[in-house]
Amino acid sequence: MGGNFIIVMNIIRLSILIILGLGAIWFAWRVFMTSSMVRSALSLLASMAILGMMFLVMEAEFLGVLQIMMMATEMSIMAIFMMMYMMDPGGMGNMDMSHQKKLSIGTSLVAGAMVIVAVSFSNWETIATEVPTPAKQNYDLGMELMKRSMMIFETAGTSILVAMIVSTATALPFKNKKDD
Amino acid sequence: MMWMIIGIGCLVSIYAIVVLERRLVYKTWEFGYPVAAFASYFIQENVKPRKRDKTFYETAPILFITVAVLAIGIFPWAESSVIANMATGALFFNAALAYIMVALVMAGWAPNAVYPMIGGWRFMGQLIAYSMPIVMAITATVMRAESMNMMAVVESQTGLWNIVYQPVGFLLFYAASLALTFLPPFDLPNAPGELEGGVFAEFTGTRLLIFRLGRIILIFSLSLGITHFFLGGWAGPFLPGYVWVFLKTILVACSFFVVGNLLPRFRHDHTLEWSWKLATPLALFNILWVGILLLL
Amino acid sequence: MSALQQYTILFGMIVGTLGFVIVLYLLHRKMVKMRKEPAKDIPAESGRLQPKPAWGRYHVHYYGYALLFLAFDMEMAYMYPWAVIYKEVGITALLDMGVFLLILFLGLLYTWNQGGLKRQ
Amino acid sequence: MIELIVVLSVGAVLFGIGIYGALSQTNLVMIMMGIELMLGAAMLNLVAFWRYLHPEEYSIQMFVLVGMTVMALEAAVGFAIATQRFRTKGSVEMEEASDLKE
Repeated sequence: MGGNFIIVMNIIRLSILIILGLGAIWFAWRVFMTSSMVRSALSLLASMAILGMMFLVMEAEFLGVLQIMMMATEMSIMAIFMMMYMMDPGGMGNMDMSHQKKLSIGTSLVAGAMVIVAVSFSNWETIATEVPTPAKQNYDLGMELMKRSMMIFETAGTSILVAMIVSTATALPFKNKKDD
Repeated sequence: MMWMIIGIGCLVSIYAIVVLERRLVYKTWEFGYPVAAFASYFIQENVKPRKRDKTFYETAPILFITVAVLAIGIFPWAESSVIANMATGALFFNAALAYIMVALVMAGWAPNAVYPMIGGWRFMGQLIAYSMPIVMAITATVMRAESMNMMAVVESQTGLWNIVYQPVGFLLFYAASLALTFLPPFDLPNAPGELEGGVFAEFTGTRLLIFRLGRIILIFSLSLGITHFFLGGWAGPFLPGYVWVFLKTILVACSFFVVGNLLPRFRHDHTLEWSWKLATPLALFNILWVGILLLL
Repeated sequence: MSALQQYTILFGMIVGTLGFVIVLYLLHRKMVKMRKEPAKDIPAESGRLQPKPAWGRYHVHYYGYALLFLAFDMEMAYMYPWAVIYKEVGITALLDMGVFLLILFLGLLYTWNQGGLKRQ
Repeated sequence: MIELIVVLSVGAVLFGIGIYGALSQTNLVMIMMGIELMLGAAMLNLVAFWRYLHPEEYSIQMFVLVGMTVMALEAAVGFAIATQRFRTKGSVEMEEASDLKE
């Protein structure tokens, strides 16, 4: 009875993964197929949130919830920047905003097909069936952060600082000393 | 049996919050007001604006109410009854509430009208303001509990509630939740009297009903959040745990309305300035404070 | 309860809310008839007609904050796992996170100094 | 085994769509959307490798965190560049940006 139950659970999980994956692909495709800017930003958000749900199905709880949360703010900020710079953000005029179509379709097809072929013909040795519980994952990730990956963590801090300084210095208008 | 009591308790406290809002904001006792308001929105016609974005127009109210309900799901009601005992509960609460902003931006964009759009982008600015304080305040409570699980957060407060342990964090979380539920003094996204209702201006009938209901549930879940993160959750003498949870939640919701009536409205750029120049350094200070207290 | 069961319960809550909304919409459609009147569906604009669609370019005055927020936001990805183990690791963790937050705070100070923290 | 292959294939298709977007769009912000899609696909693959091959290796989860950071930072710097180009040229179309070559 136990064996049957596990097999049924596996089939259900596989089908959920397939459905979520198809959803992510559909929304990712919609991003470039619409001329309304807020629509394409929010389609990207939907695609990324579905990726987060796939992380949850794969039992990486912290990463999944974090992905779902981060992308909400990031993609909405993307939407406001689109609003600021586009000629026609509502897509009322149905402008075509693409170029070098053949080249890009060809490249993407070749790249995707190569990866899929590589994935399906490589030899994945042993597949893990059990993963640590989410609470243990949080604990171990924290330990990893403090012990082995500490330099990575601090480097991430400095790169965030660099990005802040670069974006501030680039984006803001020049400060006029006389106005102060 | 237990779950029946909790479900009825939720409905009763949501009803009580609406009645008390009537009392505290408009100074009248109207015990039938929630039913009357529900019926009056329900029999309204659904007038839809002319050139709308159909998908967003339908999605926005549903997304709004869904995430407000989801945020309730992770909170414990008594020692052992919790709907979903997630190990990442505190972060999940945050993640669900980030989608309130997405729903409002959608609602602002969809009707192709000027007032809702300005309201939506304003709420986006408000998110940039309240997000950092709320996250850092939650982090400080997580530090004390050594776990992101809500049960652990509540259990860590036996003896000393977090409101005493980290008062700065409580103040920041309180102000941020006022901004998140866009109650006054942070009610710029739907600014009655300035933007004609802002993001809700073009929604009528059942969709507006869903928005109003979602807003009440949002206030309820935020009060529940304050109760669990800072006021000790189910802890309290004599009465059973869930009674304390509901009592504290209703009290916190009432204090929202009282505080909102006392303060003048903030302009959205002032909210941003105060948040980044004062609240974010204070939140960092709060984390340092908790860190030093924990090591002593 | 395992983690996957909890996600199932949360998903059930989503489905329940959706069901409630859909039932409400269906009841409304059955019970309330919409009367046809000309120009009922024009967006509200304080009595004047809209000259052009609202979906145009819009200057968001807080973009300085938005840029800062995008980068500053990432700090919490590292902060939550750190907070979980903070008490156990002790003073090392305090110093590590202190350095990290100090670095980020420098960025905030720089933006403040350059005038990013105001309405553009 | 089959779950791993399904997830990796989803990642591959997303990567392909990302390449298509990054190459074919003329607008800077849209190009960044393509890049974000590619990074998202990479993160999906990393999580799949963690789940099905090495559940005990937490450096993979660390890698995903770094990937998310890269995504946010790329967005911030990209928007800053877009703001500057919009201020000086009045548009963010990349076909008009050939003056950057000189």
